[in-house]
Amino acid sequence: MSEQFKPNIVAFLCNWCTYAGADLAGTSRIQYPANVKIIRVMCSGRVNPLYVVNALQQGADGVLISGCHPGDCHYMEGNFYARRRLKLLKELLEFTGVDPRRFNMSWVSASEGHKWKEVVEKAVEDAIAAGPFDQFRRRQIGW
Amino acid sequence: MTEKPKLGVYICHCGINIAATVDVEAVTEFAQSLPNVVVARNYSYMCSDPGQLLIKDDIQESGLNRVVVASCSPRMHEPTFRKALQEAGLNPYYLEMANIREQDSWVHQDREEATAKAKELVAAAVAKVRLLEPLTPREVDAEPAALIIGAGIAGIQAALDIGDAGFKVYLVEQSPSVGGRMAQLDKTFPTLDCSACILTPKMVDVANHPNIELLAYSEVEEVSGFVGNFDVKVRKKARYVDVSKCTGCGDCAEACRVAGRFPNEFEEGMGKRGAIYLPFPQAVPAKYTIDPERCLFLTRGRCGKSPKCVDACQPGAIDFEQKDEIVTFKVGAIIVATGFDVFDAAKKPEYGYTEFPNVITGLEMERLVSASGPTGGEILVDNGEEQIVPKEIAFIQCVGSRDQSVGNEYCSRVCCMYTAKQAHLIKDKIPDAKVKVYYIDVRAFGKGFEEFYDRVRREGIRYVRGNPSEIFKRGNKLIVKVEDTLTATPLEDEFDLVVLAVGLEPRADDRKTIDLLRLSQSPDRFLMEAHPKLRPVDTASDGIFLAGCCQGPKDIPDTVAQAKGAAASALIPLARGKVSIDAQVAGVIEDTCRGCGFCVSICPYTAIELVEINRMGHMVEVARVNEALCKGCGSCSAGCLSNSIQPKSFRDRQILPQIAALGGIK
Amino acid sequence: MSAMLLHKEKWSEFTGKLSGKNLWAPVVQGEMKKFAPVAEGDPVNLEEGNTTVPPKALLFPQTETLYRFSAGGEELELPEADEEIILLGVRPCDARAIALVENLFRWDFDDPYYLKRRELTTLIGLACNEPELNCFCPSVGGSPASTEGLDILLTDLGESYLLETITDKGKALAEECKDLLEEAPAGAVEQKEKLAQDALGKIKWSVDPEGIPEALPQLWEDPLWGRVSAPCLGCGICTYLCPTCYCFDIQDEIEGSAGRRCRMWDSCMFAEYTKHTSGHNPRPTRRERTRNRINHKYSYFVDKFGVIACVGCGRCSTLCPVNIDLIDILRQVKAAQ
Amino acid sequence: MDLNQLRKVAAEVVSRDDVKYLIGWRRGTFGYRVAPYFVEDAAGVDELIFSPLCISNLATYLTLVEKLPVPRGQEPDKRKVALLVKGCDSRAVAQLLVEKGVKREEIVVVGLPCPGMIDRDLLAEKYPETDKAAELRWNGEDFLLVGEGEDIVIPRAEVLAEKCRLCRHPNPVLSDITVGEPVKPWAAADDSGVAEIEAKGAAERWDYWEEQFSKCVRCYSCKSACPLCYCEDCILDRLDPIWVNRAVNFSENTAFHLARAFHLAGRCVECGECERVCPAGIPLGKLNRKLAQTVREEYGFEPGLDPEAEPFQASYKPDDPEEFIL
Repeated sequence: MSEQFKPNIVAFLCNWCTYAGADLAGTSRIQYPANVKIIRVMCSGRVNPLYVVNALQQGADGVLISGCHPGDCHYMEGNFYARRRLKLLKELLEFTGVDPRRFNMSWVSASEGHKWKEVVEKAVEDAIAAGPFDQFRRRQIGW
Repeated sequence: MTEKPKLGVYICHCGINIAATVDVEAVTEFAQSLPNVVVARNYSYMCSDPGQLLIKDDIQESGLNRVVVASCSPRMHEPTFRKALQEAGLNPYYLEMANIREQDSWVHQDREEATAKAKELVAAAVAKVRLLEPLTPREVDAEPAALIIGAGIAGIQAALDIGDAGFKVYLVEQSPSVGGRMAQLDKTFPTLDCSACILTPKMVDVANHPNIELLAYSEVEEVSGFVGNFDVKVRKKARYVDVSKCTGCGDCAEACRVAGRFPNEFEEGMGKRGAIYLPFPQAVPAKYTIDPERCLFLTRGRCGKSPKCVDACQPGAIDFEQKDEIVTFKVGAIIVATGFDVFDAAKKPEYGYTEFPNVITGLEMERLVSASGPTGGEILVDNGEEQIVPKEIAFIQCVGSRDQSVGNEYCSRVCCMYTAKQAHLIKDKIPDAKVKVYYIDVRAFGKGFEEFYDRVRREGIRYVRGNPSEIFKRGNKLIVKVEDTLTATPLEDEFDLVVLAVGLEPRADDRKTIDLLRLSQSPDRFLMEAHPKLRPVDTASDGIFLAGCCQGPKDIPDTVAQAKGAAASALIPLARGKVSIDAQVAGVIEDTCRGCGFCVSICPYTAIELVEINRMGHMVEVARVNEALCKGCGSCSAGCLSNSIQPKSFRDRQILPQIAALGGIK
Repeated sequence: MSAMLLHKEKWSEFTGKLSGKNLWAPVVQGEMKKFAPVAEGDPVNLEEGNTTVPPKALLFPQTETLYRFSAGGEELELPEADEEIILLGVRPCDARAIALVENLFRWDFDDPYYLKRRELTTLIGLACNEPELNCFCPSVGGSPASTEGLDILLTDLGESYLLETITDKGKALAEECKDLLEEAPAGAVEQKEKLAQDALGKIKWSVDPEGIPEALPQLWEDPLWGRVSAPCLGCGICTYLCPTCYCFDIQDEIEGSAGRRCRMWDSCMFAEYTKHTSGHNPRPTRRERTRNRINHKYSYFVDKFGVIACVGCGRCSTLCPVNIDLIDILRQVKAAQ
Repeated sequence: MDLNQLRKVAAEVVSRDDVKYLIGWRRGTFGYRVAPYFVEDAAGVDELIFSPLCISNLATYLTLVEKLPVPRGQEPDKRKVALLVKGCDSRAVAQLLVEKGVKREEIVVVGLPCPGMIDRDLLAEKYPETDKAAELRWNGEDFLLVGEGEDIVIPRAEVLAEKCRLCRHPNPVLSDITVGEPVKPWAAADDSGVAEIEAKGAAERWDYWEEQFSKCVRCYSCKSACPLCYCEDCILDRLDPIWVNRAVNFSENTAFHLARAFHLAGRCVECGECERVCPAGIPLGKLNRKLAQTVREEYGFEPGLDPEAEPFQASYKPDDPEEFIL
């Protein structure tokens, strides 16, 4: 099954660094797997950690959050808040038995098109290893 | 508000950029099936006039009230399509874009996968756009003044342009004099104009310009606010000289107990200065400065019976009590023109720069050939035994450029030409000199460059294609070990002088500027422009512009051109007198706000405060956003337990449906 | 009513036989006892009193899809008919509650969902020989061996169960199991009567509801409501876990362009229960909500259906985290009268 | 515990003009029950108790009591609320102060050093509850069940509540008046409950919580009883947007519990009320304590100790852990 399995990964990227980095990867024609679908937010600090829970519930097999490197946040501090909050969420998910490979977070700057590719590849690889996350699906609820 | 959403979805082919990988017909058909979608079309170039017209016509004829454009990155064309909506009478914020080029067709090859992904991205945009709200950008007054950081040729030119346009300029320069790197140069390529002759008048102009306030020997300490309304704090460092009294006569420098003891930065360490000094004779302002780290009185508390400079100074300008002074002001725009550092040749130990006094850098060569330089323009070098006039001279190109081993992948753009110029100047001064240039490629791409390169070669300068591997000493000669790659001949050539054509690097203190203004860096570590082609002088932050080599290596004409461009851009808010505040700011839902103040703690812009309101007869505190200060980052929102503070266009109720759509819920 | 005997050594066979017909019985899951499907040989817990969640949840599920719909679709998709279900080990109070609640679902409108399920359900009760600490069924018209609402009543006689069929449905089921049953010997019924009588004597709490339905409207503004509701946390324990509470909310759950309309338990103890769109809440505090809970059970329901909507199971008092005790409230009501 | 002294202090407090009422405990109606008790006048103090059964956290009522609309022309009642707090309860008060859930001038805090509380379920297993309200006392290290005939000594270890085994702050961290002598903090036990789960594999952990969350009936008692869950309009109840559907099933229950635990990360003071009140016996405290442990061990922060502290999730340090970031 895992050979067939194409995980669905929802990514939240900050507008200024990683989204721009992903655009750069595009401009540079860097090829990477098509499983990661991006939601643009202005700052990684905007990502409510409960989005991760929601994404997993609504059909994602993995979630990726990426923002500016520490110190490079366009809004000065947003990524620091994101880091603290998402660490807590990660701990909580792990504690409740969610495969830690379903959640990845990275710092990718606007110039790191290659790093973005690597991060995507890692997230996809991880999600494949973790397998489909059907147990938690809202959709799986029958009548 | 509760009008039923009527969506138009437009899928761009972008020529074949998208259409070659994404089945745009299939995506269009899919979009048509999504709820509330009234029109779905695809077109070769949505951003073109006819493309935009499609949208405008549909808005007017089919009564569309929401638009999704699936095309390139919103970072590229969001403003374009917003404008199209506006022109058709629709609120510009009723737009959502699906990035199916940079983040889909360009990064995937499998047509099926790329098409499937495009569908999901479109579905997510459709899910979000239905819930978007109309927004109106607000306008606030712009402060009719500009801050320019760095007074090299870029900063000087920008300051003059803005000042001439009639606006106040604060020109801040870290060192005691304006002029920057250009002041250190002798002649400029390819015209061989005297650098000082063309620069000095401009230096004087900035000092005398009624609209320009020159803050030399000063550093920007803090910048807050936003385009049109930056608050700036500058530290004017103490010169220990009262500039209103100093006449620039130089008696003090002569008298200084430690005169001539310290390397002069302006002369690249080849000349000497004392503790009180003028960096160079044409310095502007022509005021002396005491180096607090060198001055005996300032470091030890005493200097003989009394400091000699004090005794020598007739007008009594020396003031050891002087303190740093903090100046604050408001500006509407900022230009960063902080310049560059030259590559540190010590990082290429094989060239023996630190070992052999007759291995020098290009910039040192500039001082050596300059009539105002440490040798008065006479080319004299120390071969380890004696001062000689070198007869055999080598130039090595690309030192610290195009060199991954030192982390600089880029071409510094000026070294080929300054090498040719210096070779010419040597030939001029020492006609019997034999000059060889070791190069990888010669890049003579500018106006008059190729012609100049030809001329220099005709003058007998020999160009050898090869990247020297080592310089060592044999007798009193320097040996350059190199392979001539055109003839595949290993060579060991003898020289009296080797000039390393060092490249340009980002300034070591750029980090400070980056932190100060929240700028980004490109992969080459130079400051990053908003778009490499279309917004080369803008930064990602509105109202902050780049000029000169801080953005990347460039020659003087390019620097001046960019400075003029930055000045023109900075003048836009100044001349308009108003700036638009992005409408995508945070708003508070007061009914559910708990008044906990988490958002207040989080906000990096102090844009949120707690205010007391009457809630059913109880005075309670709730958060309130100052929209002029809010940048819409949304960090407050993710930290709000009751989700009562929400960035417009990025509300939870707008993002959660996106998540659902990407999760596969249509 | 006919009485038969089910020897305990036949128990496993008995449950095995019933398990083919979708058998549910009390099982212990951690600290919680609840009805769950059982197969032959699965442990069934008949020892200790009531399940935490009453068996009402099987007839009136906490979340129930009424129908599904999709945008632009003309047709509503209705749920498939449930299958038959046998509930084994239902306590008489819970069975009585099911009978009481039926009043509501048959009232101004026959609720097809509930009634269909009721029709498909066979209730096999178990008389309480050892009532629990907070039981007070006799005070509200029940008894430890009440048969109201049941199809079959079992009574533990030690070595065997006395099996009494109460309804035709019960008789039919007993008929199907007749090879596991034997004729009840003489005295078995008497023994059961005796156990029921003994059980009555073991019940600690009692309150005479006489006059309470009439008194409650008079005590509308009595300070007792402020007093008894002060510690209330406003949670849903007392109502969700009450066998006679049946309040529900109807919500649409949308997923993209499709969705379902569902009915789910609601609780009058929640602030949102009566909150209007305007923000106004006619029951703004826990005082009004507590008052409503008691009034509903002991006055409104009585007005409408002539019976108190409380079966004396004691769950609300036992499970309340802040010791809001129904008997205590009723006593205060009587005292205030 | 000298109840007379407590009652004397309480009488003084409730007699003050600027005090509306005092929230304490009184003996329950049966068994080992204890009820929160609102004392409005000095006459009411005789029923006040403080015993090893007073496990509930009264700080919850500071935000639970509804603020009714004030009729035009009238002033809201601005008198203070007094309450009795144990160590853990006082941490809830401190955290409420941090996040402005209450203001210092709105409350009078009567601190009670706490020698440890009894887990009612553990006690009832050994000595079943009866219809009589039992009296429990501290007896040196142990507890004493006051009988009609003779008293029974119950060893501390047998019935001590889990949160008390793990307690690091038995003495109130803030109070206006303290009744009784400070107790000597005992060595907090290792959190074996959390460690046990951490020792499991991911799949096993998932199965464990799947079973737990499946039991949830969404009565919201965990939310209601928590002194720090007090948004008037909880996002988990909202219909726009919907974070968690009202439907009760494993998926929604899990989302609900993850959100609840997450919202308490860096705020939870480990008073254990969520777990105590849960009728389904879901070990909710473990979720909270796991996060509290992370916050304590990896960030060196413990909420509810300093009413002036920066709210944990609304602050950061440049060198916060980030080993998990790619």
